[in-house]
Amino acid sequence: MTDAITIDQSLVDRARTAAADIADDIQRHIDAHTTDSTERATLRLLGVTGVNEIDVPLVNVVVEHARALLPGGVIRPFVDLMMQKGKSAQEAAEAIARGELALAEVPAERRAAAEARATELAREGVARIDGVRERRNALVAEIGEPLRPYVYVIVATGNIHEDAVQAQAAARAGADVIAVIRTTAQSLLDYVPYGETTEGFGGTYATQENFRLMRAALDEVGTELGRYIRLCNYASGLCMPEIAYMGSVERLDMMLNDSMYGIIFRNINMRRTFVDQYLARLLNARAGIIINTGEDNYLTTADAFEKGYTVIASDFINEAFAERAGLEKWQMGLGHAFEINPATPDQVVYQVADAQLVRQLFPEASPKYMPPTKYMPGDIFQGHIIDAMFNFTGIFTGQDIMLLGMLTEALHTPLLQDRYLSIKNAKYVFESCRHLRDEVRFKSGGIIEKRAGDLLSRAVDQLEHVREVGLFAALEKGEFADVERDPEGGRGAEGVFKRAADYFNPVFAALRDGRMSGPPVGPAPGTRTAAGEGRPS
Amino acid sequence: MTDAITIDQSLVDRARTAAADIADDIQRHIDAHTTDSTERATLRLLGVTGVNEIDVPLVNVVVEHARALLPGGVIRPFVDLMMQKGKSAQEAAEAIARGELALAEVPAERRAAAEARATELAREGVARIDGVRERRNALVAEIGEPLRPYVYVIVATGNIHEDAVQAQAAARAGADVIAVIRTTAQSLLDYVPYGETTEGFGGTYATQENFRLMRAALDEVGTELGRYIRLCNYASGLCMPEIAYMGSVERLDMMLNDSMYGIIFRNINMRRTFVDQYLARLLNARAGIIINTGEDNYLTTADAFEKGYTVIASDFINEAFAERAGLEKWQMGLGHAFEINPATPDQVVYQVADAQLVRQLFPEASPKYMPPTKYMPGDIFQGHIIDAMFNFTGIFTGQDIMLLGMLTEALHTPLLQDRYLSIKNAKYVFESCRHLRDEVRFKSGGIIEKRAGDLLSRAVDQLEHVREVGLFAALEKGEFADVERDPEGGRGAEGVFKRAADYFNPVFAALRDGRMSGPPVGPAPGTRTAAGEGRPS
Amino acid sequence: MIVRPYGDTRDDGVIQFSFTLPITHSPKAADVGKQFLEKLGFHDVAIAECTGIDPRFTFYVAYARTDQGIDPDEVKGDYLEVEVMDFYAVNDFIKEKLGRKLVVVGAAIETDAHTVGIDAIMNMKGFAGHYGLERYPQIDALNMGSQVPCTQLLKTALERNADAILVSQVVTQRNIHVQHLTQLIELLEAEGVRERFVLVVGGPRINNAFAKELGYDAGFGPRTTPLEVASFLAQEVVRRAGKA
Amino acid sequence: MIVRPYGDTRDDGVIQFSFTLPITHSPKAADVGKQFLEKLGFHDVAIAECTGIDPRFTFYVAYARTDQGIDPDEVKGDYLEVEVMDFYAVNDFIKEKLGRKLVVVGAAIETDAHTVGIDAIMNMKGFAGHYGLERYPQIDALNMGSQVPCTQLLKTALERNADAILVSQVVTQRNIHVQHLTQLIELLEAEGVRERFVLVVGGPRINNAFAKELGYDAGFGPRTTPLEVASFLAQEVVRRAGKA
Ligand code: B12
Ligand code: B12
Ligand SMILES: Cc1ncc(COP(=O)(O)O)c(C=O)c1O
Ligand SMILES: Cc1ncc(COP(=O)(O)O)c(C=O)c1O
Repeated sequence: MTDAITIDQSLVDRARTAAADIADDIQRHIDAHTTDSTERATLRLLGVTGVNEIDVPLVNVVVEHARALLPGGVIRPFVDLMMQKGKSAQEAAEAIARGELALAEVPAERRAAAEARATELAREGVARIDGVRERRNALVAEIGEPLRPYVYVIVATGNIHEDAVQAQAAARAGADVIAVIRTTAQSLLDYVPYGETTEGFGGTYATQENFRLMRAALDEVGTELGRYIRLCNYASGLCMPEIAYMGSVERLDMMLNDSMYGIIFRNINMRRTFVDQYLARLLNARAGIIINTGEDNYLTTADAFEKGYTVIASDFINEAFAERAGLEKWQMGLGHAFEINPATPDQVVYQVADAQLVRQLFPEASPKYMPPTKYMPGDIFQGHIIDAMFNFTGIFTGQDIMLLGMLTEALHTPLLQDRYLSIKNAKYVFESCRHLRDEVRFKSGGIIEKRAGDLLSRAVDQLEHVREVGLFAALEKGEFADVERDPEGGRGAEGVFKRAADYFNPVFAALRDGRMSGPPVGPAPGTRTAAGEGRPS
Repeated sequence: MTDAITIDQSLVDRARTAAADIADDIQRHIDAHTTDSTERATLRLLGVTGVNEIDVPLVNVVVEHARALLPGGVIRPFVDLMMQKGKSAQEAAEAIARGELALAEVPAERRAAAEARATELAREGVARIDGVRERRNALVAEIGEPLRPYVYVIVATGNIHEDAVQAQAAARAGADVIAVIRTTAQSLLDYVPYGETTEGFGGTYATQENFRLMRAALDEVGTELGRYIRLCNYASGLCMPEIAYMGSVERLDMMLNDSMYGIIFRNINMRRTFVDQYLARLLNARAGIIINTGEDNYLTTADAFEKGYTVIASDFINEAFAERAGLEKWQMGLGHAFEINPATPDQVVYQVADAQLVRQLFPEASPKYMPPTKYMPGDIFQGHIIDAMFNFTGIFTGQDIMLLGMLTEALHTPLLQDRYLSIKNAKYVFESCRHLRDEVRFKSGGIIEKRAGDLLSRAVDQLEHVREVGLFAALEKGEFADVERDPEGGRGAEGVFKRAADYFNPVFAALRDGRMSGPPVGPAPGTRTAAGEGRPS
Repeated sequence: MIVRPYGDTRDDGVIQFSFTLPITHSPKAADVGKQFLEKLGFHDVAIAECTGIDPRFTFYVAYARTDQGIDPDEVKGDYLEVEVMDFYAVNDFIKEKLGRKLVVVGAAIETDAHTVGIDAIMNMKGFAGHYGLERYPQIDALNMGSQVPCTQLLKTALERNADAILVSQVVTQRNIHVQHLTQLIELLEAEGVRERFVLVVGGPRINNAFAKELGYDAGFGPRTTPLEVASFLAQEVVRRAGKA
Repeated sequence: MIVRPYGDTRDDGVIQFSFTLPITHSPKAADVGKQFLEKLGFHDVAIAECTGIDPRFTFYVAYARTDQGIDPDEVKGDYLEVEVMDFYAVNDFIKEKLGRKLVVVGAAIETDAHTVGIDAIMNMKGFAGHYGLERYPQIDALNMGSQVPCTQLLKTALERNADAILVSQVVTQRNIHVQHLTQLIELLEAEGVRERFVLVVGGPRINNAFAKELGYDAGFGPRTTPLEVASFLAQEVVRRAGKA
C-alpha cells in the first residue's frame, strides 16, 4: 500500500531495542549451554544416521553413551575416536551402538588434531547443505517461482504415500507450499523416528525419509506445473536442531520454528528450547529455509481482540532471535492470525488493522498469516465464508504467506476436497481483489489506525516489561498465550548442560562462515496464469 | 464514504439533462395514450374486483366490452352507468359481465355529473391507498426499522402457503425484504389472476389474495422479531399498473418496476410499456412503495465489463421517469449488479468502482444491488464465496438494498436452507466489514477512479446519443442489454390507444394531489442485535 | 474396479451432506439427523452442524461413510464423441464435402426466455473466445430468440430448408423442459419431417444420453463451445448427405 | 410422524451431497456420480458439479431426493436435562444443601493438548460471558491442564478428596478419545473408586448418550457453558450425598 497507516516510529525503535535486549539476555544463556539435541544434530551433520535394533537413532545412542562428556561437546571425542579407529562417522556410531567402541575425554595432545579434523568435517557437512541450497536456486530458476502470497496448505493423512498423492493434487489446484503435519505429540519425542512411515495419528511422522519422498513428489508436480512447490515441516519440539538439519539436506523450504512455541504449547523446558532453537535457526539460515514462527497459537488460548499485542511483541522477539542466528529478513515468516471472534462487530476491520500493522512493522520479512481456527463453525458453508474474509484480509494487507483455512476446521484434518475448495476460495479472492490495496489509503485517526497504534504501544509496554523481568519470568507469569510455565519444569530439562570452559563445537562457526544470501529467483508464472485469462474480450 | 471517488460534476449534469430530455420526449407519448391495463387499473381503483365464471377478471371483461370507448377513458361511461343504475362499481361490473348492462358514450348533459362523481370516487380510492401507507408508517414506528442495507431474498415455491412458511423462516434468519417471485411468464398474461394460488411454476402467481396472505405472514413475523419485514412483488409486464394498484392496497413495500424491462426482456410492445409504467409509478409513489429497476438484467445478456455504462445510462433514465411520476428519491431502488466474470483479474476492484459510482451518482436514492447470477458455478461452495465478495462490495460501497445471491443460483430456485446460508453469509460480511468504508479513501487516478470515470463518460455519450435518435430507436438498435426490439412489435401492442381529445381520467390528478412524503421511520433494531453481541468481554 | 468416495484415504467412503428436516430443534435433534443418515445406509455419521433455523426447521451438515462403491466400467452411456476441428477446418470441410452452406435454425422454445445459451452458440460474438455459428462463412445460421413456439420454429426451418434445428432449454422446474422437448418431437413426427433435420438440444441440464432418450440426435450441456457444435453439425450433416 | 428432508416443499426429500471419487474425469464421469447416488438409493439426482481436480480424482456436488423418512418420536436417547440455575443460586444451593465447598478436579487427559475447552469451563474468565468454576465461591476447582496422564489425574482427585472429575477430549481421530476415556474408567474401577466421583466428560464430539455408554455420569458437547456444568455438578453431588 503506497499510503499505509501512520505508525509512531519511536515506538517501533523502542520495541526493537527492547527485543534486542531480551534476546541478548537469552543469548548469554544459549552461549553458555548445550543440549542433547544440539549434540545429536552435530553428529547428524557429520553424517551419522540410522537406528539401532530397537529403533533408537544412533545419534541418540551416541549422545546417551557420551552423557558425561556433553559439557565439553560430543564432537571432539567423537572425531578423535573416528581418527583413532580410522572410521567414518557412521561406522564409529555403529560401533559405539554395538558396544564395540567407547567415547572418552580426548587427551590434551590429540585435541588440536581432533578439533582441526572436526572443523573440516563440519565444513564438509555445511557444504552439503550449501549444495542443497544451490540445487533449490537452480530449480526455482528453471521451474519458476509462484506469485505472492504463497498459497500454503497442510496434508495430514498419517501415511506419507497418501500425503504425496494429496500434496500433488493440492499443487495442481494451486498450492505453492505443502506442509506435512506431524503426528500428534511428535514434539515430545526426544528422538527423530527413522524411515518411511505410514501410520501417523492426525499427521505423519517427520523423518528424513519422509522428507525425501515428499520432496520428490513435489519436484515432480512442480515441474509439471512450472511452479517450484515448497515443502514445509516442523523444526519444533525436543528435536528442533536435528529436524532443521534434516530439512536442510532434504531441501525443505520452510520450517515451523519458533523460539517459544514448545515452551508454551508443549510444556518443553524453556532453558532447553532456547538453546535448541538457536542451532536450528543457524541451520535454517544456512539452508535458505524460511522459518515460520508460531504467534498464531497464542490467539487460540488467549483472546485475539484483547491480547493481539502479544503477537506483535512476540514477533519482535522472534525477529531478534532470528537475527542472532543470521536469518535474513526474507527468511522470517513471522506469525500472526485472523482469530478475532467473527461475531465481533467490525471484526474484519480490526483484522485488517492487525495484519496491516504486522506488514508495516516487518516490511522485508515474509509474514505468515494464519487463518481462523478457534471460532470456525460446524456449518462448513459459513466457515468457508469466514475463510474468504481471511483471504481478503491477507491480500488487502499484502501478506506473503497465506496458510489457508479449511471449511472443515472444526471437524477433521482436511479431506482432499476440502483442500481443493479452500484453494479455489483463496485463488478467487486473491485474483479478484489483488490490487484493491493499491487503490485505497487508510484514513488517519480511524478505527484501523487507532487499533494498530494501540497494539503497538501495548506491545512496547510488554517488551519493556519483559526486558525488565527477563523472558523466563515473563513466561512463568503467563504473559504469552495466557499459559504459565515453570523455568525449571517441562520436558527435556534433563537434556540441558552448562557448557564446560573447553566446550568445542565447530558447527556454529562453520554455519556462519561464507553463507550465501538472498532468496531463490525464478520466472513468475506470469502472464500465462495470472493476467488476462478470464477478462472478457 | 467521507472521501469518495472524484467525479466530474459536469458529466453528471449532462447525463441528467439528457435523461430528462429523453423522458420528456416519451412523456409526450405517454400523455397522448392510454392502454388496456391503465383503464383496468382505473376500474380497480374504483373497487372493481373478482372474476367471471371462466376466471376472467371483471376489469378485463369491462374493458374488453368498452373497447370502443377506451380512447375517451373507461371511467366516465362506467361511473355514468353506476349513477344511472344506482349501483356500486362492483355491482356495475358484475352486471356488465353478465351482459345485463352495457357501457356507452355519456351524453353531453350527464358528463359533468359523471366526471364529478368519478373524481370523487378516484379520490376515495386514493384515500384507501393513503390509509394503507399510514398503516405502514404506524407499523414501522411500532415494530421497528431494520438497519441498512436491507437484506432482500426471494421465495419461489409456487405455493403461497409454502412461500409464507419460507418467508417467515427467512425473516427469522435475518431477511428484511421478501420478494415473491412470480410464476414464469406471468409478465405476458394480459390479466391478473385471481385468488389464492398453490400451483405456480418457478414462482407464485401475483394475485391480490396472495399479496394479502403474505402480508399477514410478514406482519406476524415482523412483530415477533421487532423489525418490520417488507414485501416485494413485480409491477411489471402487461399488467403493470393493475399490480401496482394491488400492491398499494395490500401494503406491499417494494415493487420491481422498470420503465424498459418488459420491452427488452419480455418483448412487450414499447409504446404499451411506457404508458403502463407511468400509472404504475404514480401508484407506487402515492403508496410509499420503493420501486426496483431492472438494470441488472442487462448484464445477463450483455457483458458486464464492456457494457457496464448502459446500467448507468439506464439508471439516469429510470430516475427521470420516476421523477415524472412523483417518486421521491428514497423510493428509487435503482438497479445495478455484480456481474463481471469472476475470472477477470481484479474483478472485485472493478465491481467496487461500478457500485461506488452508482452510490455517488444517486446519493439520496436507495440503490438495489443485485448479486452474481450469470457466472455462478455448479460448485456451490465456490458460488458461496463469490456471493461473499458481492456482499463485501455492497457494504464497502454503502448500498441500500442487497438482493442476496444464492449458492445454488446455477441450479434451482432457492431451497429453504440455501436462503438461510445466504443470509448468514451476508450478515457476517456486513457486520464484520461495516465500517471499513469509513476507514479508507480511494486513491485518485487509480483503477477505481478511472473505471468509474470511464463508465460515466460512456453513459453520457450513450444518453446524448439516445436523446438524439430517441429512446424508441435506441431500443430498436439494441442499445440496452444487446437486445433489439421493434417499436411496433412485441406483445400488448393492440392494447394501446391514442387518447381522444376528451379523454378523461381523474385518477392521475388524484394520485398527485396531497401526497404524503418521506419514508416510514421506526426504532432501529439497534444495540440489541447489531452492536456488542459477539465482542469478547 | 469398484471405487468408493475418497475423503482422506482411499476407500474411506466419506461423503458430505446437508439437508433440512421439518422438526423443531431440541437436544435430540442431532440424533434424529444421525439416525436418519444411518437409515439411509451410512455409518460413522458425524453431525457437524445441527441448528434450528426456524421454530419449524432444523438444518444439518454432516459427514458419513458408505461401504457402497461403483465400478465406472459398468456405467455405460451415450457419450457424444465429437471430433473437434478448428474454425477453418469446419468451413473447409463443409465447403468441400457438402458443397453448399449448411443451414441452421435455432431458438429457445415455448415459455423459455433464456437466450444467453443459444446466443453463445449462434451469435457472432460466440462464447469463451470462440466465434458463434453466425460467424462461420459456410454456415447460414438464424437465431430466432426466446419463447419461440414449436410450430413457428418448424415453419421457419421448413421455409429455409434447414439442415439442422437447434433448441435451447434452460428452465427445468417440474420437468417443463421434457414437456417442451417432447412437444417438438411429436410435432416433427406428426408432420412427417423428423428425418429431414439434425435435431440438437442444449442447456445446462442437458446431456447427450438424455437428448437421445427424448429422440434428439445430440445433446450439449454446460460449457459447450460453438466449435463443438459446428464440428458436430458439419460431420453429421455431411454423413447424412452420404458424402463423408 | 415421519419427516423427510425439506428442500423447497414438504416431503420433497432433497439432500445436498459432495464427495470425491478416485477416477479420472471423463465425459461419463457425471453419470458415474449419478449412478453412484442412485445405487445409494436416491433419485432425481442432479449433478451440479463434476470436475477433475487432479488426474486421479473427480469432485462432485450433487442434489438428490430420498423417499426415506424418520419418525423423530422413535429416536430415543439419553439427553441430559439440567435445570440451569444462575451463578448465585448455584452457590447458595451448594452452601445450603451440601454445607461445604464442592471439590472438582479437571484435565485434558493423555495425549490431548487441547485445553481451551476445559479452560472455558473451569478458569476464572469462563466462556461466553459466564464465569468459570474457579470463580464460584462454593466450588474448589483445580484445572490440571493438558496431557495429564489418567493416573496422575486420579492421584490428585484422591488427594483432594474431590467430588467430581472433569475430563476433556478434543482429538477424536481414529477414536483415540474412546481409548483414553475407557482407560480412565478402567483405572477407576481397578482402584475401586469409580463410585466416589461424579465423572464428567466434555468436548466438541461428546454428547451425553455417548458419555453414558462409556460409563460416565454425564457428557457435555459444543457450546457448553460453565453454568450448565456447575448446575449439574451441584445438583448431582447433592443428590448423591442424599441431601436433595
Ligand atoms: C440470465 C438468466 C435469466 C435472464 C435471461 C435473459 C436472457 N435473455 O437469456 C432473465 C433475468 C430474463 C431470467 C429470467 C428468469 N429466470 Co433465469 N437465469 C438466468 C441465469 C442467471 C443465467 C443463465 C445464463 O445465461 N447462463 C449462461 C449461459 C451461457 O449458459 P447456458 O444457458 O448453460 O448455455 C450453455 C450450455 O448450456 C449450452 N447451451 C445452452 N443452450 C444451448 C442450445 C444448443 C442448441 C446448444 C448446442 C448448446 C446450448 O451452451 C451454452 C454455452 O456453453 C440462470 C442462473 C445460472 N447462473 O445459470 C437463471 C436461471 C436459469 N433462471 C431461472 C428462473 C427460474 C428464471 C425465471 C423463471 C424466474 C421467474 N420466475 O421469473 C425467469 C423467467 C424466464 C423464462 N420464462 O424462461 C432458474 C431456472 C431453475 C430451473 N432449473 O428450472 C435459474 C437456474 C436461476 C435460479 N437458480 O433460480 N433469467
Ligand atoms: C486451538 C486448537 C489447537 C491448539 C490447542 C491449544 C490449547 N492449549 O488448547 C494447538 C495449536 C496447540 C493445537 C494443536 C493440535 N491440534 Co488442534 N485445534 C485447535 C482448534 C483450532 C480449536 C479448539 C478450541 O480451542 N475450541 C474452542 C473451545 C472453547 O471449544 P471446545 O474445545 O469444543 O470446548 C467446548 C465444549 O466442547 C465443552 N468442553 C470441552 N471440554 C470439556 C470438558 C468438560 C469437562 C466439559 C464439561 C465441557 C467441555 O465446553 C467448551 C466450551 O463450550 C481446533 C479446531 C476447532 N475450531 O475446533 C483444532 C483441532 C481440535 N485440532 C486438531 C488437531 C488434529 C491438532 C493436532 C493433533 C495437529 C497436529 N497433528 O499437530 C495438534 C496436537 C494437539 C494435541 N496433542 O492434542 C483437530 C482434531 C481433529 C479431530 N477431530 O481429531 C482439529 C479439529 C483441527 C482440524 N480440523 O484438524 N490445536
Ligand atoms: C511453531 C510451531 N511448531 C510446531 C507446531 C506443531 O505442533 P507439534 O507440537 O504437534 O509439533 C506448531 C503448530 O501449530 C507451531 O506453530
Ligand atoms: C424489473 C423487473 N420486472 C420483472 C421481473 C420478473 O420477470 P417476469 O415477471 O418478467 O417473469 C424482473 C426480473 O428480474 C425485473 O427485473
